[in-house]
Parts: sequence; structure tokens; C-alpha cells
Amino acid sequence: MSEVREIQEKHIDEVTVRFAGDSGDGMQLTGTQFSDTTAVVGNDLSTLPDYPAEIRAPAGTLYGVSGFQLHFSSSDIHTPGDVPDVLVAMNPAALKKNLSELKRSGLIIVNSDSFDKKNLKLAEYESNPLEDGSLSGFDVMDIPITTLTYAALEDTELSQKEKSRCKNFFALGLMYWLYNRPMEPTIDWIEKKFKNKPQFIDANEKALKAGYNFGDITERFATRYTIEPAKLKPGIYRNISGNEATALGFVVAAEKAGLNLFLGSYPITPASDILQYLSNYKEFGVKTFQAEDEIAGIASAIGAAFGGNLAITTTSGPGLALKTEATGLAVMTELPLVIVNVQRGGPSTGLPTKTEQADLLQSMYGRNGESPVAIVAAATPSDCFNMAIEASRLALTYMSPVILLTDGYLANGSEPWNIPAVDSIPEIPVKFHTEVENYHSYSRDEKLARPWAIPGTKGLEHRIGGLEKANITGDVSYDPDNHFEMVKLREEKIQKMKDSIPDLEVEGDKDAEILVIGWGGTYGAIKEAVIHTRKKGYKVAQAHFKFIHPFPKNTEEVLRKYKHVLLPEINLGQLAKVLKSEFLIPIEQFNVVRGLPFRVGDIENKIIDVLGGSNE
Amino acid sequence: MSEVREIQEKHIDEVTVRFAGDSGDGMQLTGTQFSDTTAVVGNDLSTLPDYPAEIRAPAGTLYGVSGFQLHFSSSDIHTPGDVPDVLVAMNPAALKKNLSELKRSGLIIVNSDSFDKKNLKLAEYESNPLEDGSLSGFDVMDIPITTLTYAALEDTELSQKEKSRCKNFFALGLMYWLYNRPMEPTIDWIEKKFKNKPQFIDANEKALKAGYNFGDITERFATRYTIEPAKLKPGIYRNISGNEATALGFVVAAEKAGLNLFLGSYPITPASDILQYLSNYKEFGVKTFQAEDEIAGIASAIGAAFGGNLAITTTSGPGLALKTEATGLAVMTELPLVIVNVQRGGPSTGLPTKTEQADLLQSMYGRNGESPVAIVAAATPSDCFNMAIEASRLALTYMSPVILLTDGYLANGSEPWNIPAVDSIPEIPVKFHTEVENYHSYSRDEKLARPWAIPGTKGLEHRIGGLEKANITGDVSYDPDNHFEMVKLREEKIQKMKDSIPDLEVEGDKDAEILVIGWGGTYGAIKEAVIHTRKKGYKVAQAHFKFIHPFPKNTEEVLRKYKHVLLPEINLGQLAKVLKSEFLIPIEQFNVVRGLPFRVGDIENKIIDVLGGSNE
Amino acid sequence: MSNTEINVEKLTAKDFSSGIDVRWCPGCGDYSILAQVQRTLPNIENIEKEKVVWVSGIGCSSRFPYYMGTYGFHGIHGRAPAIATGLKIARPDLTVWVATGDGDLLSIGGNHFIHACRKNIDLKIILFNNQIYGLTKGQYSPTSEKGKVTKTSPYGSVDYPFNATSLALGSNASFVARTIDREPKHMAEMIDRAAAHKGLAFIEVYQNCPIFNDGTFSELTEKDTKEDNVVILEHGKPMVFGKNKEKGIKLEGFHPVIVDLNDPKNSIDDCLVHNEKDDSLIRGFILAHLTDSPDMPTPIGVFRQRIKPTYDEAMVEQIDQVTKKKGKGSLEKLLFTQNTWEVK
Amino acid sequence: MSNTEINVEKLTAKDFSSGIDVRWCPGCGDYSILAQVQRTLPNIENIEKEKVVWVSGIGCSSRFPYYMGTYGFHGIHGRAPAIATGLKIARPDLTVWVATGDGDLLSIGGNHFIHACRKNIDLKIILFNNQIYGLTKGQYSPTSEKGKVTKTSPYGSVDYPFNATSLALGSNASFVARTIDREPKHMAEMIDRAAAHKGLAFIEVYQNCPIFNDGTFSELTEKDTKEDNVVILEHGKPMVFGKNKEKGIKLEGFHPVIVDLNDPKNSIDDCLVHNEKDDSLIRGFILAHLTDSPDMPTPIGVFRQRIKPTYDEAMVEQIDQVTKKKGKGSLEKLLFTQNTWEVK
Ligand SMILES: Cc1ncc(C[n+]2csc(CCOP(=O)(O)OP(=O)(O)O)c2C)c(N)n1
Ligand SMILES: Cc1ncc(C[n+]2csc(CCOP(=O)(O)OP(=O)(O)O)c2C)c(N)n1
Ligand code: SF4
Ligand code: SF4
Ligand SMILES: [Mg+2]
Ligand SMILES: [Mg+2]
Repeated sequence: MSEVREIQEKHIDEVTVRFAGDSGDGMQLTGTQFSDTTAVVGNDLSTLPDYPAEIRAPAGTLYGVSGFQLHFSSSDIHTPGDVPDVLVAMNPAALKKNLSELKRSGLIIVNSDSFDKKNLKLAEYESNPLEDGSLSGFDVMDIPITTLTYAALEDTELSQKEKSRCKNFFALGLMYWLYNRPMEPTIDWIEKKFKNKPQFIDANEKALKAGYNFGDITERFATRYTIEPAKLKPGIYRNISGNEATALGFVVAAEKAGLNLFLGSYPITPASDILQYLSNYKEFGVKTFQAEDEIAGIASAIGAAFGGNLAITTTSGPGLALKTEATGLAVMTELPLVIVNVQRGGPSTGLPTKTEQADLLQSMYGRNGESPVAIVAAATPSDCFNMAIEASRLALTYMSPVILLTDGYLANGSEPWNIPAVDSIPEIPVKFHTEVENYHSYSRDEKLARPWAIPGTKGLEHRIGGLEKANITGDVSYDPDNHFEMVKLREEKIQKMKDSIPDLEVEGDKDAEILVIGWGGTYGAIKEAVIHTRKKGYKVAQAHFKFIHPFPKNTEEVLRKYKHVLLPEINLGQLAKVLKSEFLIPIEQFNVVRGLPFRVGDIENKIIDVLGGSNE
Repeated sequence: MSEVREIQEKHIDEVTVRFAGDSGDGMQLTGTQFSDTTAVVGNDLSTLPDYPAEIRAPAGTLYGVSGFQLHFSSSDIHTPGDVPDVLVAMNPAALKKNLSELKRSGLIIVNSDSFDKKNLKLAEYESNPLEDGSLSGFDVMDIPITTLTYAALEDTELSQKEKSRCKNFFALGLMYWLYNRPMEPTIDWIEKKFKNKPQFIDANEKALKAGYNFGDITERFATRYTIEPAKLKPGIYRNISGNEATALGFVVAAEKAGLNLFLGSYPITPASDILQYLSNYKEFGVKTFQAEDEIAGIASAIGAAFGGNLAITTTSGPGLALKTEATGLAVMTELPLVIVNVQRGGPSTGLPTKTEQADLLQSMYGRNGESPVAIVAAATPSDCFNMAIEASRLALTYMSPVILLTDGYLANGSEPWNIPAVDSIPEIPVKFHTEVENYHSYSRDEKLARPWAIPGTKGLEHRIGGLEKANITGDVSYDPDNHFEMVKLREEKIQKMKDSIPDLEVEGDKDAEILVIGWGGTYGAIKEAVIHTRKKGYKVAQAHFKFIHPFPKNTEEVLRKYKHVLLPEINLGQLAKVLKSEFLIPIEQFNVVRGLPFRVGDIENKIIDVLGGSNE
Repeated sequence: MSNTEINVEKLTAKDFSSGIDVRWCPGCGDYSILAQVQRTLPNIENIEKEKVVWVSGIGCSSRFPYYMGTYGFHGIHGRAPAIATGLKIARPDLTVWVATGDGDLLSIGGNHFIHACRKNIDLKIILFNNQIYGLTKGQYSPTSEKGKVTKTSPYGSVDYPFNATSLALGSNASFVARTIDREPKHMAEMIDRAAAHKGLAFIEVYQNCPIFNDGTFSELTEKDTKEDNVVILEHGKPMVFGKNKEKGIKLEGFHPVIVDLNDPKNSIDDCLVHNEKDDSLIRGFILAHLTDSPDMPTPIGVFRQRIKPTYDEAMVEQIDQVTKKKGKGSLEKLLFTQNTWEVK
Repeated sequence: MSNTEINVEKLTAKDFSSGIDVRWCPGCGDYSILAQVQRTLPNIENIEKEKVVWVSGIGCSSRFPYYMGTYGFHGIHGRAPAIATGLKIARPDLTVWVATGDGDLLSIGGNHFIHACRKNIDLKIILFNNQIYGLTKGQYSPTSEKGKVTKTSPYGSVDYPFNATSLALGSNASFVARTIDREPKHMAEMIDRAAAHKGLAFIEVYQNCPIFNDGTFSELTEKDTKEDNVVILEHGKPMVFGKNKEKGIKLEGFHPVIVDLNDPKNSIDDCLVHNEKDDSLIRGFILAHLTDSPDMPTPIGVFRQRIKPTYDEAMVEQIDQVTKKKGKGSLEKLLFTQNTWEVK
């Protein structure tokens, strides 16, 4: 880095970068590496991977474009950014697909080698945008990345194809240079990943360094940026995605409850990762059963719950639909069970790789009969860790199925996570029932939970099932009054959980005119919108639901305090429906269902709109 | 019937009779025969079969008791009656189980032969209620029915066991005498049923006549009752159950649409009858596919709909839960499909043979994503016929899945049905798309329906599926704005149906202080309660929802007119939730979830309660 | 948890009864199965009643767990094998039995059944095959014969039936047997054998439903016909049947044929010798398909038994191996992995 | 509706292409299946393109219908056989094909598959068996070999795999065949045979997934190994294989063994002669289980074909019979049945 050229070092506060290329170009990897490194240097960050449903659509096509957006900053941030400042486009299709969302006058780094006739045609370009002036207004850096990568790898033994695969590392290196990030974390990663393939270690490192050095050497970049570490709360951090956080949460919950963890699951995008993570933790005794279908996934978990495990099942929308009948069985048998639903675009197969919040009503009501379950939702990627533990705690304490809702954005997105000290996480007290005297399978404690007496316990042999149960004895009962009693008891038990969930917290202006509420993965976008509008002088407050069934005790009180209650949701108004029917309170809805997280700006505008327009 | 004994002939207006006995005693048959005969003599009537989930539990046990209640009258009636006037109890268990619901000073006819030690013990009687005075206050006729039946069949060739099986006909004959009904319809039925077993024809007829004659001869009955024919609307009538009416409705709908009818279904109580009825109508070309499970049931129907049939699937609660994922596919592919859900007690397996209204929210919201379907509900057993046609009409006209909700009470209950002239039922215009020019699989007509172009049509080869569709072209599309557009379009299409469904009708007082609303099988009970309270001088009106998604156009207007809106439901308030969230109107709920139809008296009391108590 | 000393007192059939009133129809074949199970289980060595769990789906037969004095789970329709699988994996120390019907296991539950067979989950599955849907009052089932007239097939069903043993073998089940409700001793033996088998054990029981399908198996159960229609499989013994064991079965190519042993041209040595331990599935498959031809007798007994590691076992082993290699998991390590950084 | 004159113009592969861009990964074996289907269908006698429907579930392979110029239905995961069943029953005039994957058909869809086989629904099912979940990015599937390391089995899977042909035969499928993506001519023949079969036709295609399971079938596809590892089944011909057809297969009891035909002690006459029309399922089952032992070659070709009435056919026939007997249904009669009365 001994350099004579005059380069301006500019300190900036935040940047949003989007990497885009073919599904085969390794953009998800590039994005993840950049994120991890950015995390390690101490920026706050938030990411949004966005990939097609096809595994690897034919090279160069528009529908084959895979993207990864990353927002990082020297201060607290909460979303992956509305509009990228920088676009790295590995081919014409990537440029075409992403250009419209780029910031005006933003920076575009393209692999100019890929702008040949064939690729232009595949991207449906009539003329070469690098030449026809259509990119005027942007800061375009057309760099022959392929050529430069080949050059850097000239003396390696790799085939051309293998060499070409290294070009994402070149791009990554260049970006590291541009944003002043160290290469070491990525070098470490490469060395571990290709442990058994030294030629790839060498090549990828060479490409990475070549990219970095290219930044240093070329005259094209006049400015280089520094983003200071964010002043986050002191602690040990790691970058974590929602799915990994969910998996870790359950391992911790099981240990804190002194139980074995059982996962019965069937792969489905975007939930498969959780199964994948958990299948690694054999040394924790975690049992993962890849079932033949979603029904077997939940049914096996119900069996494991009967057997005394912390039992969970993970899925996404269509899979949740398949689990409804069995969820009802868990309701009737009052067994602890956590069902994780990583929401994706629907209905039906819908948009499998996109995010949405449209499974709330299915979670609430999608079962035959009066069949209440608890519902909790994670607010950010790292919050998935907390909510997995919370869901487990509720399930085990109240002997009830609990649905944990996350979504595609939380699942694949990542952010720095202030890792909690293991001791600071409270135990989950669980006691299997063993006393033979006066045992009744449907007696209840003060929380209305029935005793958990597991097979193997002498003298407590009993039988449960999906037919209506007699209160206390647990015998099958067709008695009309008993049925009514049990229908009410099951709902009451869920309502009892109010005693052990936190009140709804309000952030923002004490004298706010508008309360913006939300649930799940929209937390960050709402939070930023609230910050921005407050900065503009509006009186705004925010409250976010992590517990939806039951609602926190103070919900009605909070909602009634404000002149306006605004609820942005990535659906047609599902939480709004529930709140309105429960409290008969008018709620202003803001619904955008585009398979993508909210744009902060859109929420901002809506807030201002509700408040009667600009106050400027 | 030449008789010297002085018998008082009493004209009465209405009676409620309950037959009760062992599951093996043929009580359902007895009840049905009595109903059919009662229908033929021109009374209005309403029935409520009530049988255990066990097929034939061991004789004499309490849980083995099967009952059949029948309310008949010389005027318009709407429910099977709150409390029986007469109980026919074939054994101690039947007496024990039903006594508490009998009218004070009601008539009890028991088979005294069955009151032996063993049966008394099985029925958990400490002493013989026929002897211990515990029945004082009732009018008890203890008749040795078994002995008398044996006597009547002395010279037949039957075994004792076979003879014993005839005793329900003895009881039926006695009841025919008591209520002055002809024996011919039953004799006809016996002759047809046992066509190939002449010895049974003879025996059953003998038993029937012996019962009848016993009434004539014995001195025990001082009074005999006549119930004049009801002054029903002129027309041809038959007695019909909800399930049969549903089946007939679909046969008619298919013919009126000029389509073949396809049913894909899996047996489940209380919906199996519909499959059973439809499997008989081969001469109408009806194809019934008994699938391997509920998912195959609906999936096959979706395939048949793609092929151009009027496709339906029938089930009950747990089965509906299993169909949710595939229902979403029908939503996305916008194919016409009717899903019949005969609701039963839930959650889970719940109370399989009991009635309930707790699947409304599942029907509304129980799918992943924003996945709207139309929902209609039948109000009375014979109304199932109309609503099956309506559901088909909506499905075919709007190219949409439609859920038709009935329930266990409607399904098994029966009433006289004024059979409509075949010509009076409107055609359902269906035109398969055949024009090749400008064909787009997701273009829309003014109703927002897409064209139905079925395989076999040359030049219209196209592909549909569960992934999001591009508006108009029907191509797979991951475009964010298209997705939002389509999410809105799908909901809009359902709302469009408002144009072709009738307004909500209000019956009762114009200046009513209270509007009692309801949906589905509670119609009759609400109607009687409204009539009774109006007779008592209260100002009451009634409106009943047969169309729930969408609601009729005038819904809000109607609801806002009244000081009180009361909504009785056999659930914890499901329609109330939907109405409250849609209109933010306060609704007084009345929820009783006992696996049984409402008692008219309970609704009556509630109405009076809401109006501030007695006005007397 | 296992403490064998507790079990010195010999358990009896009564210990395996829950005492709940049995609610099947009078004369139902299910009673016989219940009786044999309750009689057989106490004789199993070292059995601990509290470690036995009966799981079922929905159907008359699926009421079975209520009547057993063990732990029980009356599941939902078709899902018993899946519930049982989860339970067995979570708790390999338990003995998990499944009671199920032909609708429950082979119609709606078919997928879970074939997957449990394939994976060799250590479950004991008893199929109460009455060739009818009993609880829903008499619709044809996937084992009903073609042409059967039932409530949903008033003109005769057009379905070819499943052959349950064939399906189990096609799915590579490690233990496949058949017995009949009216053969209590044989049934007891099969239950005993299944209990002793480590791996998935499947027993098909032909069960009479006197209410909706009375007499379907009468040729196999009535005194005057059964000897001619049933062949009892015995390991290592030639396959012979008939009132005087005067008929044998031999193979012509792949086709089993009946030989008349009274005819001096034929000898018992020509007959197929049963070998339930055959490594390959073929022999079992031939036996399973004997029922395809109306002339051949129906085999009862163990069609095939093969010992191989069970799924639940393999999973525990893998966990043990990894734990041995990596050491017992530490939350500290798990959470505070590499790529952490500190903010001060 | 059938009007053969319309079809005088000979259809070509192009007519069977929808023209939509194909979106599989470069090198995916699915391309080969698509090409062979598109090439083969036009040659089928009297084929009317508009009467052909492709139904699929979810998976890479299930994208297949989009690329076909026929009617198509991209269903939901596992349900293709059920959707296709309804379509075929409703419209017996159509030719209904199912394109499906090993996860789609054998994992979540297992039940519909075995029931379609059992009922002999007249469907043509092509299984794209790549022994992996492709679309969800590489988890083991029910056909993955035991011990396979995938995303969900980082320490090797503990599942025994399904043998798809065994399962099909165990369910009594009337036509069972296997082919390989890299054998286009053989594949075309199998497609042709399936199309000609009246009844359920099942073809398993071994298909390479270069992204998540590259080379699983390479022993069967690579030039230098394939002759030793694949035996091609030909009706009426002895089962021989090897570079110079120097190896044969004969049966010892139920156990197929390899005989060295170079050894003069052995003769080609000892070898098993393939007979796909065998009435019984046994031969097919033996062939299906050849793959159980690593030493034996993998058979490709038609394992078994048996003609029997199809379900859809039988249903139509029953309707015709009843209609003939009762006359075409009259709504008047249906509604105004006996037991009516008049109110005036
Ligand atoms: C999801 C679901 N579908 C259908 C039913 C209705 N049902 C209950 S038992 C049964 C079949 C019973 O047949 P089988 O398994 O043979 O048992 P059996 O009564 O003959 O012993 C059916 C269809 C149900 N309870 N749940
Ligand atoms: C109900 C449901 N469960 C799970 C999924 C996720 N999913 C899609 S395809 C697939 C498996 C694909 O494997 P396979 O059938 O072998 O097809 P391939 O991609 O290998 O061709 C899975 C699990 C889904 N789409 N729907
Ligand atoms: S219906 Fe049949 S199977 Fe069910 S309990 Fe009665 S006799 Fe047994
Ligand atoms: S992931 Fe595998 S199976 Fe799927 S398209 Fe790519 S190569 Fe083919
Ligand atoms: Mg059965
Ligand atoms: Mg696959």
C-alpha cells in the first residue's frame, strides 16, 4: 500500500452497495464476505440477499440475476438501504435489472468484458449501455474484470473456466480497497473452505489481491472511503443471519431447559437453512429428522414432544398450510411444540425466494375448530435468537404449540449481533411430572398448563389424542358442557401468557401525534422512517409487536393514546384485521406487497401523509 | 281399528319426540321412518340425529346411546325443538342419558324388558328408575317391548336375535298409533329394503303392526294425538337432509352449466354422505373419485377443473385443514372449484359426530399468503341445495374456488323441501374459450374472470401453476409490481362477486331495536327466537348471512341501522371477528360451543337480555 | 432409567389393560387382537410396561391405545407412523407400537408407512386389515377387492386393491408377517416375533368387521375351508397345507403352483422350503403375491426377517461419534465462534 | 372431438416446444430428457398435440411443463400424480404425462404415486432421479445413498434409500422401466414404449445434477465403465453385458449371479432370458433389486409390462352400463322422487 498517486480519502457515514451477477457468479458469497469483513471492522450493517427461484438459470439471462445488497454505517442502522449508492454488476443483465433502483449519480462498477453481443442480447439491450450514453448521470467504472482476473492467474494451473470463477474475488478485492476493508477475514475463509484444494486457495487469494491492488494502481478511482466503526453498545459481536440465529436460539433454549432438542422438518425455501444449521450440532445431541413431508415433520415433532424433548418443526408458508391439521392435534394434546414459519411470497408456491408477511392470519386461524396457538414474531435477524428462546419458553411453560414467525428477509438478511453472555440467558424451568398420586393428565397448574408426564415414568401410563378431552381426567369426552369448558380453557391458557410476556414498548416522541406500529421483519424500516420523520420535526412514536397472540397487556391502552395509528405491513392488512376486531380501533393501513422489504422512504411519506402532508 | 275403548283424540299443534336406544337398536332408522311418514302426512318438521362416534359400542352402555329428535307441527317450524315432549327409551342408558333434557311432565315410553340388573348397572343406575320413584313427575309408559315383539313374531322362522332386532318397529308402530300416522310409507320401505329377504319383510311388518295395535288395545293410553297438516306454501314436497340436498344441488348445477360433474373426496364424518349420494348418480355421468386422502381429493378436483369439469371436493374440518395448500393452488390458477366443508366439533379430531360453526376463520384465512376464496353458507337442510348451486355458479362465473360451509346439524338434519320446478332453476352460462387470436391465459373479462381454455382445444396450449403469474399473459413472473397488482386483483375479483349476490334481507320488525344476525345452520333457531320474542312484544329483526366472502353490498348499511346487533354463533365469535374488523361496528356476541344446535330459548333469553331484560 | 430390578414381579395381561370399557362392536375382530397383545406382552423378557407406547391414527382399530395399560397416543388419521417415528427417535429407550387400520395405514397414511419401512425405524406396526373403512361406516378401502359394493361403490368399486405385504416388501421392510384374528395362537406368536425384532416389524392381521364387511375372511377362518386356503409359513419347513397336509407349493419358474402330495409322482422335497431369513426380498415377494391367484392358499407367518441397523440407532451412533470427536457441545463456543469482534 | 384429419401435417420436435427459455443449470441432465421427449412425441401415431398435458409438482424437474408446447400444469410439491389422476378421469380423451423428481414423487408425493400405480390410472410418469433435492439447493433425497454428505447430512445421511422400481412393483404398477439421461436413444425408446402402454407407465430416469450431485451415475455413463455396469433389458433375450457381452446373469435360487461367458463351463443358455410380459411381478422385482448388490450391473429397459383395464376406463364403462340400464339421468326424476307429497 505504498502509494504515490494522490487519492482522496473521504470519511463517510454510510453506504449501500449492491452486488449483482449471474446465479453462477458467486454474488451471494461475495456479499456475505463483504458483510462479514464489514462486521469485523465494526460497522453496523444490514443485508438483503435477493436471488432467483432458479438454481442457476442460463448465464446472462435477466431472470438468472442474483443480487446481494448491503448497507453499512458508522452509526446505528436498521435496514439494508432503500437505494444502493454503488452497484457492482458482473454482466449486462445484472446492470439492466438493477439500474432503475440505483441512486441518481451513483457509482456503477461493471465487468466490461461481459458486455459482448451475446450477453447484451440476453439482457435485452439493443445497444451497449456502456457506449450509448444511457448511463450518463452515473459514475461508471467499466473494468475488464475477467481479463484482469485471467492475468492475475496466468501462472496457476487452473482451467479457463476455473479461473473465470475467481472473478468475484477480484471484484471483492476492489471493493475492499474502495471501502478500506482488510482482506484477512476473507483470506482466512478461503483457506478454510478450500483446505483440501490448495490450488483454489492460491487462485482465489491472488484474484482477491489483484482486485485490491487494481484499486490502488488504477487511476480511475480518485476517492477512497472510510467508514468509521459504529458506536454500538459495548460487547462481543458477530454478524448473523436470521436463520442461523433461529437455529442457535433453539440449541440454547434446549440447554437452558435441560432437554434434548428434536427437529422434524422438510426442506423448503427460505427455511431449509435452519434444518441445515441444526443438523450440524450433533455434539449438542440435537436430533434432526428430515421427514418425508411437512406433515411427517410436525407429526414426528409431536411424537418427540410426547417423549419429553424440546420439539420443533420449521417450514415456510405452503409447508405451514400442510401442518395445520397436525397443529390442531398439538393444541388438543396440549404438548409443547414450536413451529417456525419463515414467511415467503404467496399464495400457493408464489414467490418462493421473496419475503412477505402474509401468513399471520393463517397462523392465527388456519385450523379447524377453535384451535388457539401462541404466536410470536422476530423483528430483526438477530432477534430471531431471542424469539426462538421466547417461543420455546412459552411452549414449555404453558404446554402449548407456539408459532414463531420470521420471513425471507430476516432469514437471509444479516446484522451485527451483540452476543449475550451464556449465563445471562435465563433458565427455562421444566419439570417432568413423576408423582403417581393424584395424577390427572389434564389437571392444570396456575398457568393452566397440564402436567408433562413422559413415557418411561412408572405409574403414569396414560393416553392422549385428538378427541375432545374431559377436563382434569383427560378421558375422551363427548359431553357438551365439558366441550364448551375446554374450548374456553384452551383460549384462556393462551391469554394467560400475557402474564409472562413484556409490555408493548413505545419508542420516540412522548407527545407523538402518530404511533407507527408493526410486527416482524418491518421493524428496521419503520424505525428508520420514524427517526427520519422525527428529524424532520414530526411527532412520531413507534411500537412493535413481537407477541401477537396473546397481545401484550397494555396493547389497547397504548393504541388508544394516539391520534393516529399507522400500521405498515407486507400484506393486505393482516395484523390490522386482528387489532381492529379485537379493539374496534381505527387503524391506518399501509400495505405494499412486492416480495421485498419496505422502502424506508415509502413509510416516511406515508407517515407525513397521515399527518396531513409536509410540515415544511 | 274398530275399537270400543274410549280414547280421547286430541288435536295439538306441535310435538317434539326423541327416540333413543343402543347404537344397535336402529334408532336412526326409526327416527327417519317417523320423519318421512310425518312429512308425507304434511306436517312441517325438523330433525336432529345425534349418534356416538363409536359404531356400535357395547350394548347398554351410556356412551353407546344413539338418539334421533324430531319436531313436527301443523305450522311452520324451524328447529328440531329445544326440549322433547316425548322420549322413547329402548334401554336404561337411553333413559339416563336423555332424561335431563326432557320436558317436565313429558311422556316417557320405555322398553321395560331392558331394565334388568345388567343394563341398569351399565347405565350406572343404583336402583331401577321405573321403580324407585325417580320418574315421578313424568308420564311413564313402561312397556315390555321385547316380550311383545317376540310374541308377535312367534310363528316366524327368525332366530331370537333377529326377532329382537325388530323391536324398533314395534316402537315405531306404537308411535304411529299415538300420533295418528299411516303405516303404509314404512311398509313400502320395508318391502323395498328387504326385497330379497321375504322373512324380514314379514317380521318387520308384523312388529310394526303389533306396536300399532298395542296402542289400540292397551288401556294405558287414554289420549291419541292429531297434528293437522301444516299450511306450507303450495308445491310438491319431500323430506330432505342437508347432505342429500347438497348432492342434488351439484347434480343440478352441473346439468344447468352443461358440464360433467367430478367429485374428488375422502370419506369423513359428517361429510361422507355427499360422496355416497353422488356415487349413485352414474346415469348423470357423475364421476366420483374416492381418493387416497383429502389432499388427493382436492388435487384431483383441481385436475378435473383444468380439464373442464364442474369439480368439487367434500370434507369436514380436519380434511379442510389438509386441503389448505392445494386450495391456494386453485386460487393462484384461478380455476373453478367448490369445496364443501361440513363443519363438526373441533379442534383436531374433536367431536366428530357433533355440529359446530368453528371453521369459518379457517375457510377465510387458512392459507399461506393473501389467498382469497369466496365463502357461502347454507342456512337450513334444504337450503344446501340452493347454496350448492350458488357456489357452483360463483365458481364457474368468476373462475374461483368457493367454499360452501354446512355443518353436522344441517347435514344430518332434515326438513320438508318444496321441490323447485327444474325449469325454474336458472342456467349457469359457461363458455370454454376457443378463440386462438389474442388468447392470454390471464386476461380478464368484466367480472375479472380469466378465460377457461381446456386441454383439447387446438391452438390454446398454455401452462398454469402455483408460481406468481404475470397479469394478462399468465407467464411466471417474479416482478415486484406485478405481484402487488395480482395480490390486489385476486381480492378484487372476490369483491366483484357482490354484483351477483343478493342483498342481505331483513325479516321482522321494521322499527326493531335489535337485529339478530347469524350465518349457516343457526338460521332456524334464530328465526324461532325472533318470532317468540316478537310475540312477547319486543321489537326484533333478523338478517342471515348466506354469503360471507364477499358480504352482500348492503351489509354495512343494514348493520348500522339498529341500536343492537346480536350475533349468536356456535363458536367463540368467528363471524363477529370478521364483521368487526371489516366495519368497526360493535357486535354483541352470543357463543355457545356444545357440539349441539342452539336452543331457541337461550337465544330468546339473550335477545331479552340485550334489550335490558324482561319487558313484562 | 432402565432398572430391571423393579420388574421382578411378573406382569400379567391385566397390567396391560387400561381398564377403560372397550367400545368396539360385539363380535369385532379387534377384540381378539387386543386380547393377544395383552396376553403376549407380559411374556416379553424384561418388559417394562411404562416404556411401552402405543400410537395410532383414526379408525375403529385406532382406538386400540385407549385399552392398553401402557402410554398411548391416539393420533390423527394416517399419521401414526410419523408420530411414532418422532417418538422413537427422540426416545430410543422406548418400545413403540403402532395400531392402525387399512384406511389409516394404506390410504391416507401410505407415505409415512413406506418411509418408515424404508428407513427401518424400530417400530412395531400392527395393521388391522378388515378391508373396509369401519369408523366412517362402510366405504371401500384400499384393500377391498375390486368390484366390492359399498356405500361409496354402489355399482362395485373399480379399484385394484393394495397387497399390504407386497407394499411393505417393495419398501424394503425388514420384518413382514401376516396373521388372522381367528388364529389367536398364531397371532400371539407373530406379536412375540415382532417384539423381538430389532427394526421395523410389520404384521398384517386379517380382521373381521361383522358390521360392515362380515365374513370377508371366512374362507380362511371357517373350520371346513381354512386348511385348504391357508398355508402356514414355518422357517426351514416345506410349504404344505390342506386338511391332511396333502398339498404342497412348488415353484415353476417364478410361478408358484400347487402339487398334490397324494400323487406319488410328487414329493415333499419338491416343495418350496420356507426361509424367512433370506437376504433378498424375492422370496417374501413371491409369498406376498400368492394371494394374486384365487387358487393359491393365503400364507400366514413371517414372510421375511432381516436384521440391519435401525434409523434411530444410527442416529444415536452418529451423535456419539461426533460428540466423541468434538467433545460435548459448549454454548460458549457455539455462540462466540470465530469472526467475532469486540466493541468497547 | 378427435379429428385425425387435422393432423395430416407431421408434427416436429419444435411443435412440442413452448419456446420459453429453458432455465435449468448448464449441463443439467434435464435438458436431455426434454430433448428426447420433444423428439419422440411427434412420432407417436395420431398424436394430437392439444390433447397432451404435462403435469408436474415442484422441483427443478417439475419446471418441465413450461418448456413443452402442450398444455401444462405446474402443480404443488408432490401432488402431480393426484392432479393428473383427476384430469385423466375427467378427460379420458387426453394423454396425461407427469414430470417429477425424486423428492417430489418419492418423498412428499409417495402416497399419490403408489395409489396411482395400484389403481392403474392411465398416466405416464417420468421420474427425474438425480438422487438429490435440486431446487432447494442440495439436501439428500429418498433415493440418495446411505452415508451421503449433503447440506442436511453433514456427517452422512443415515437413511436407507428407496428403490423406485421396487416401490412401483410393490404397488403393482403395470409398466415399469428405467433409463439414463446420457442414453438418448434408449431413453427415446422408453418414452415411446410408455406412450404406447395403456395404463400407468413409470419410467425412472437416472439424471445427473452437475451442481449438487455431480457424477453420481458416472459409473453408468462414462465410456470406460458403463458397459460393465449397465445391463440392457431386451424382451426375449438373455441378460448379458460387458464390453464384449462377455458377462451374463443367471439365477441361483432367488439370487442373481454373474457368469463369465468366456469360461467355457458357462453358456449363454444359462442366462436369464428377459420377459417383460411375465404375468407375475416376481421377475421385475428381481431386476429391481439387482441394484442392491454393488457387484451387479444396473438394468435399464422395461422391467415389466402388463395390460389390464385402467381405472379411468373402468369408470367410464360403469357409467355407460348404468346409463344403459337406467337411461340417461333426468333431473325431474331425480328431484321428484318417491315419497313426495303435494301441498295445495
Ligand atoms: C383427516 C381425516 N380424514 C378422514 C377422517 C375420517 N376417517 C376416520 S377413520 C377413517 C377410515 C377408517 O378405516 P380404517 O383405517 O380401515 O379403520 P377401521 O375403522 O376399519 O378399523 C376415516 C376415513 C378423519 N378422521 N380424518
Ligand atoms: C409443500 C412444499 N414443501 C417443500 C417445498 C420445497 N421444495 C421444492 S422442490 C423440493 C425438492 C426438489 O427435489 P426433487 O423433487 O428431487 O426435484 P429436483 O429439484 O431435484 O429436480 C422441495 C423440498 C415446496 N415447494 N413445497
Ligand atoms: S365397525 Fe367393524 S371394525 Fe369397527 S368396531 Fe364395529 S365391527 Fe369392529
Ligand atoms: S440444480 Fe441440478 S437438477 Fe436443478 S437445474 Fe441445476 S443441475 Fe439441474
Ligand atoms: Mg379398516
Ligand atoms: Mg431430485
